[in-house]
Amino acid sequence: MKKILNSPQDFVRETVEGICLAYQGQVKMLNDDFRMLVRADNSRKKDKVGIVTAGGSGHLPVFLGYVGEGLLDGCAIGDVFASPSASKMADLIRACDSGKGVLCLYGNYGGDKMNFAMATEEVEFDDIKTSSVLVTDDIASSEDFAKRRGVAGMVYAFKIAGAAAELGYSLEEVATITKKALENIRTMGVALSPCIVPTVGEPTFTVDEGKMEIGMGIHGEAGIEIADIMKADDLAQLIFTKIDRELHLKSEDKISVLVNGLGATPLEELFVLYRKLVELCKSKNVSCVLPHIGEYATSMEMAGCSITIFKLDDECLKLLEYPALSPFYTNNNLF
Amino acid sequence: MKKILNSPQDFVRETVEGICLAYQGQVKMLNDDFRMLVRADNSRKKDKVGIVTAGGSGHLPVFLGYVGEGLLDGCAIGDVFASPSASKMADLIRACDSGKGVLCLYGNYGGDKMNFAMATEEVEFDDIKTSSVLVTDDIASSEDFAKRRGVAGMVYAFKIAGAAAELGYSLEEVATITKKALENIRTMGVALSPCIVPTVGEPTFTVDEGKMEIGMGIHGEAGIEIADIMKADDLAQLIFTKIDRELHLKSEDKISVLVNGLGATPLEELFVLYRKLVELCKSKNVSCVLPHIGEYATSMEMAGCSITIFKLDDECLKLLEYPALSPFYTNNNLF
Amino acid sequence: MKTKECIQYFERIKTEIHKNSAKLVELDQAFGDGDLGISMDQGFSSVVEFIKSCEEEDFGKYFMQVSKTFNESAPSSLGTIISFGFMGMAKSMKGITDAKLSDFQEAFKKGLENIKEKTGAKVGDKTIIDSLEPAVNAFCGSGNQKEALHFANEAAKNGMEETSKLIAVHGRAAYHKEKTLGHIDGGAYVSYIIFKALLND
Amino acid sequence: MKTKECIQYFERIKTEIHKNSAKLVELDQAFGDGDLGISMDQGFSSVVEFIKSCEEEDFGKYFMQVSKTFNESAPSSLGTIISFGFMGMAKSMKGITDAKLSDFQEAFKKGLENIKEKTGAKVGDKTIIDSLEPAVNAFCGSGNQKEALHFANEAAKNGMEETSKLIAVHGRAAYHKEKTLGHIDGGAYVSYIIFKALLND
Ligand SMILES: Nc1ncnc2c1ncn2[C@@H]1O[C@H](COP(=O)(O)OP(=O)(O)O)[C@@H](O)[C@H]1O
Ligand SMILES: Nc1ncnc2c1ncn2[C@@H]1O[C@H](COP(=O)(O)OP(=O)(O)O)[C@@H](O)[C@H]1O
Ligand SMILES: [Mg+2]
Ligand SMILES: [Mg+2]
Ligand SMILES: [Mg+2]
Ligand SMILES: [Mg+2]
Repeated sequence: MKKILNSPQDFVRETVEGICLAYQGQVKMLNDDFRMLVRADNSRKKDKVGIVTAGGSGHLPVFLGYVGEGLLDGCAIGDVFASPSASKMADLIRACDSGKGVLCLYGNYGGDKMNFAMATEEVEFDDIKTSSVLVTDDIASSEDFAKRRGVAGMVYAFKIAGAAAELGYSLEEVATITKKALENIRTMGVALSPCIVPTVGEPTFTVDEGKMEIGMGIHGEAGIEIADIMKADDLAQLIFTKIDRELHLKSEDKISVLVNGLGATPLEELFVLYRKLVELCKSKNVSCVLPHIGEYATSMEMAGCSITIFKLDDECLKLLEYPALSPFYTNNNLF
Repeated sequence: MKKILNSPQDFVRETVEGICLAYQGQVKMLNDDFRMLVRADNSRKKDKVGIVTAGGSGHLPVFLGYVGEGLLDGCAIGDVFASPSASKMADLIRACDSGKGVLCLYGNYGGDKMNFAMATEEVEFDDIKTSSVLVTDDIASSEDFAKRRGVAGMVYAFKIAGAAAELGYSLEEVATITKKALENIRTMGVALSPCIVPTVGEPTFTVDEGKMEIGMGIHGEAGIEIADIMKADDLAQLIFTKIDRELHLKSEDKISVLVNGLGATPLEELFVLYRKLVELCKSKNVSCVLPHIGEYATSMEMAGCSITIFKLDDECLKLLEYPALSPFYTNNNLF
Repeated sequence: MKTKECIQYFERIKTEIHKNSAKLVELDQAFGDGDLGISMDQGFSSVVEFIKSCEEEDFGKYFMQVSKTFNESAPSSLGTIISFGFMGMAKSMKGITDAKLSDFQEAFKKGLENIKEKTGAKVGDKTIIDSLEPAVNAFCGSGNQKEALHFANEAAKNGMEETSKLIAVHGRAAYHKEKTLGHIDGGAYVSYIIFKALLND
Repeated sequence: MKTKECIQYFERIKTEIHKNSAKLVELDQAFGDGDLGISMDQGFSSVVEFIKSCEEEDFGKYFMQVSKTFNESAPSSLGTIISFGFMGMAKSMKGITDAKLSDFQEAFKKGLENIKEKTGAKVGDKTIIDSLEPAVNAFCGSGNQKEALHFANEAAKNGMEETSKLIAVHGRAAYHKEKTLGHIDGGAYVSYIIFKALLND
């Protein structure tokens, strides 16, 4: 296991401690518990809808990295690739409510869903309004939109919800615009090599030399098919076509593209993909704005990438451009 | 070869084309040549000292990623891990001179050095003043400071030089403060797995399972020793001690730490290292400000990391904090 | 029966789960993420740890705390599903300090109901329900504890085995649809282990 | 001799370099980055490509363009060092359109000098100089071209072989210090190949 860590059991705690030491002015643990992260100014919080998420560790900058201005108010994390418990989520929701309610925005995974169900039921007793929006952007995971997994597209969802809340949208309005955004967000990825959950110590799956797994999930969930490694341009074309089949991009549409590295794939390669995507868009007279290219949602040291396309209307574009600032994310240098 | 690219020969060009398409408003090729990148506003450039660098591809965000406000004015790149030619450097220097001269700031590698020597001689004919500062921060590469390789510490050097130029320092002053900064910057790294130069197609070195190479260079130059993979805390301690032996950190000193991922190492692990480094600093009453944790200087898909320590005086701290903005780097979300 | 007397039952479940941990990992690896053995191990050992020092006499509050403890240490899908079960039991046993068999039978029903309500899963969906529902029904079919557990055990086993003929529609396994045919569901196997441990034959 | 007649010499060097490309990679891999065969291949084939369509008759301007072409396509350490060599030759042959042996002898000396000035390397440092300097000296030791090239070839070979007794102090190999003993320097080997190709025995 080629990892730099102390004991696998301490990995998540030590990661969060490192983050809190690095960005003291910006984030902190809630109740000194490393499983919940909130903004450093959480105690004098703004009069706005709270936005929280939760999920497994091992995906930095997802989830912790998006706690910040114009983004998330808080985040609960579990062990690597595992949900946190309902009580952490409930504590987090309480801490992020300013009276206007809290949006629970998270990926469509069994553990996270069940725990959020338990947590939201729990905070109801305290008269905290919540609304839940599930991210289901991974087109490779199911034909049925509602059954799809949430992957990198959640970064756009965090951005939209965070900006809407900042702009004073009500809980219902934040939920509505986030859902509308998600209806126009699609992702598909490929994995080239596995990753290792520290407590397991060995890869939970393999991808043979010369092969790539198309549509593999960010925890190694099986994809659509195992194919020979293809050229970057062919891969971009393949994913673009699959996504376009659902988003129906047409002349004069505006999109934002997220070319996301899963962990071990060099940044250079992501730009080779982006180059082709722009070419494909040009041929349809679709314009690309505010691209996000880099590691936004990882699976530790997995090699591979995902491509997310976000079809923008005026409202979503405005929200995407709205300032956002966390130690791991800002859009002020992207345009 | 688990890479997402088209032909290895087109890799660098297509990467740069992708970057230029993504960040049109910010950077562009010089003379439509993908081997030279300048700021988009290069034609109406500010009356200030120009800062340029050059080096091999495969290290993103180094070098291209640091062309931006308060950073570099231009950058020339060669093939993966290879210097660009002198004529590109010369064209770049000419394009980045506003009459106040140009600082050539680059890593201490044979090819880059020889080519810059040829280029600066060439632009002398055009009466362009240049000054050259070599980055030699890798303590593992030689006992002799002047013979050391330049690695991740060059990111701090770019930041300092860029800010100084922006603040109106003269060429001599920019060179002096950058050298002073570099005297207080030290780096050491470890590699856990190799990387593959696309045109070569297979790893040029190997690191056995369970082993790490301490002090390995960013192109796979042999390190000090091959050791068993150690705990993160021990690794942090080892590197901190080696660096401290040269920087002589003492009570009330201020430092900035750059924990840099080489490519395949998850962000989580870098924070585990940072956590320990802060602990080590606390025990010496040294304070850590403005940490840089992430992938700042990579070797494609190499697994491993480097730790850079920058001992700050008031001037360097001010310059480090000075705003900087490129598509790949900003410090406005770091404090 | 007092709350204190529950320890032996939980101990038995914990031991049996631990023995089968590798088997559960294997079952979950087929179409899930392979953590089932680990999370169940964690969940039940934390519960045993907790109840050893728990002085609560009210079965309602007792199971509520068991539910929380289990969820805290095993917040995976099945971990949370089982916590929903304990929560249902807690609601049903509120105020009871000396429980009869019929109290437990009622509690098991309520636990099952809560799980079904929260997950939306029903018999035939290839989940823990396929073993749990027949087991709970069988458990309620006798006034004699030994016999009730014996029936439950058998029903749990049959239900578990039946899952190999089903297609998954919930959880990670649902992504694999028809491919899940011929494989036993890990959650159903957990239910089988629990009833086997309770019977302690 | 006219500039046009240089083509055959460059063709021979290009061919010989190409034949030895794997050998050069191997030598450079020991203590360098292993690109020597590739960059030399690129450099000399670009030069051959270029001079085929080059109408320049002034040897000074001709070698200046050769230097630029070589550096553009092979901007590695040794590529740039060789470009410095061509540049020295260019300065020495400015204005000459019909070159005699003595002109070339002078040009080789100036090329060597320029390399030494720019790199700071000298004989004994385990670089190309260890083969190039004795070769250039030998080349200047006869008024007969065939004989001059023969001497040069021998000196280049000896100098190349001698590098295995030396410790590297320049370039990437310098990081390895004593470990470089026993290995032949890749740059010196390139010099040997060049003179071997020029002799064309
Ligand atoms: N929606 C659901 N309803 C009922 N049972 C479910 C549901 N989702 C998962 N399960 C059960 O949980 C088991 C998987 O549990 P677990 O390994 O904890 O899931 P994960 O690791 O995906 O969170 C399945 O075998 C199935 O029996
Ligand atoms: N400073 C120097 N002076 C003279 N020769 C040098 C110097 N540095 C390198 N060389 C020569 O160049 C050869 C390596 O060339 P090359 O592979 O192009 O280097 P790199 O790949 O490191 O840029 C060495 O074998 C040596 O002969
Ligand atoms: Mg799981
Ligand atoms: Mg090289
Ligand atoms: Mg599982
Ligand atoms: Mg080399």
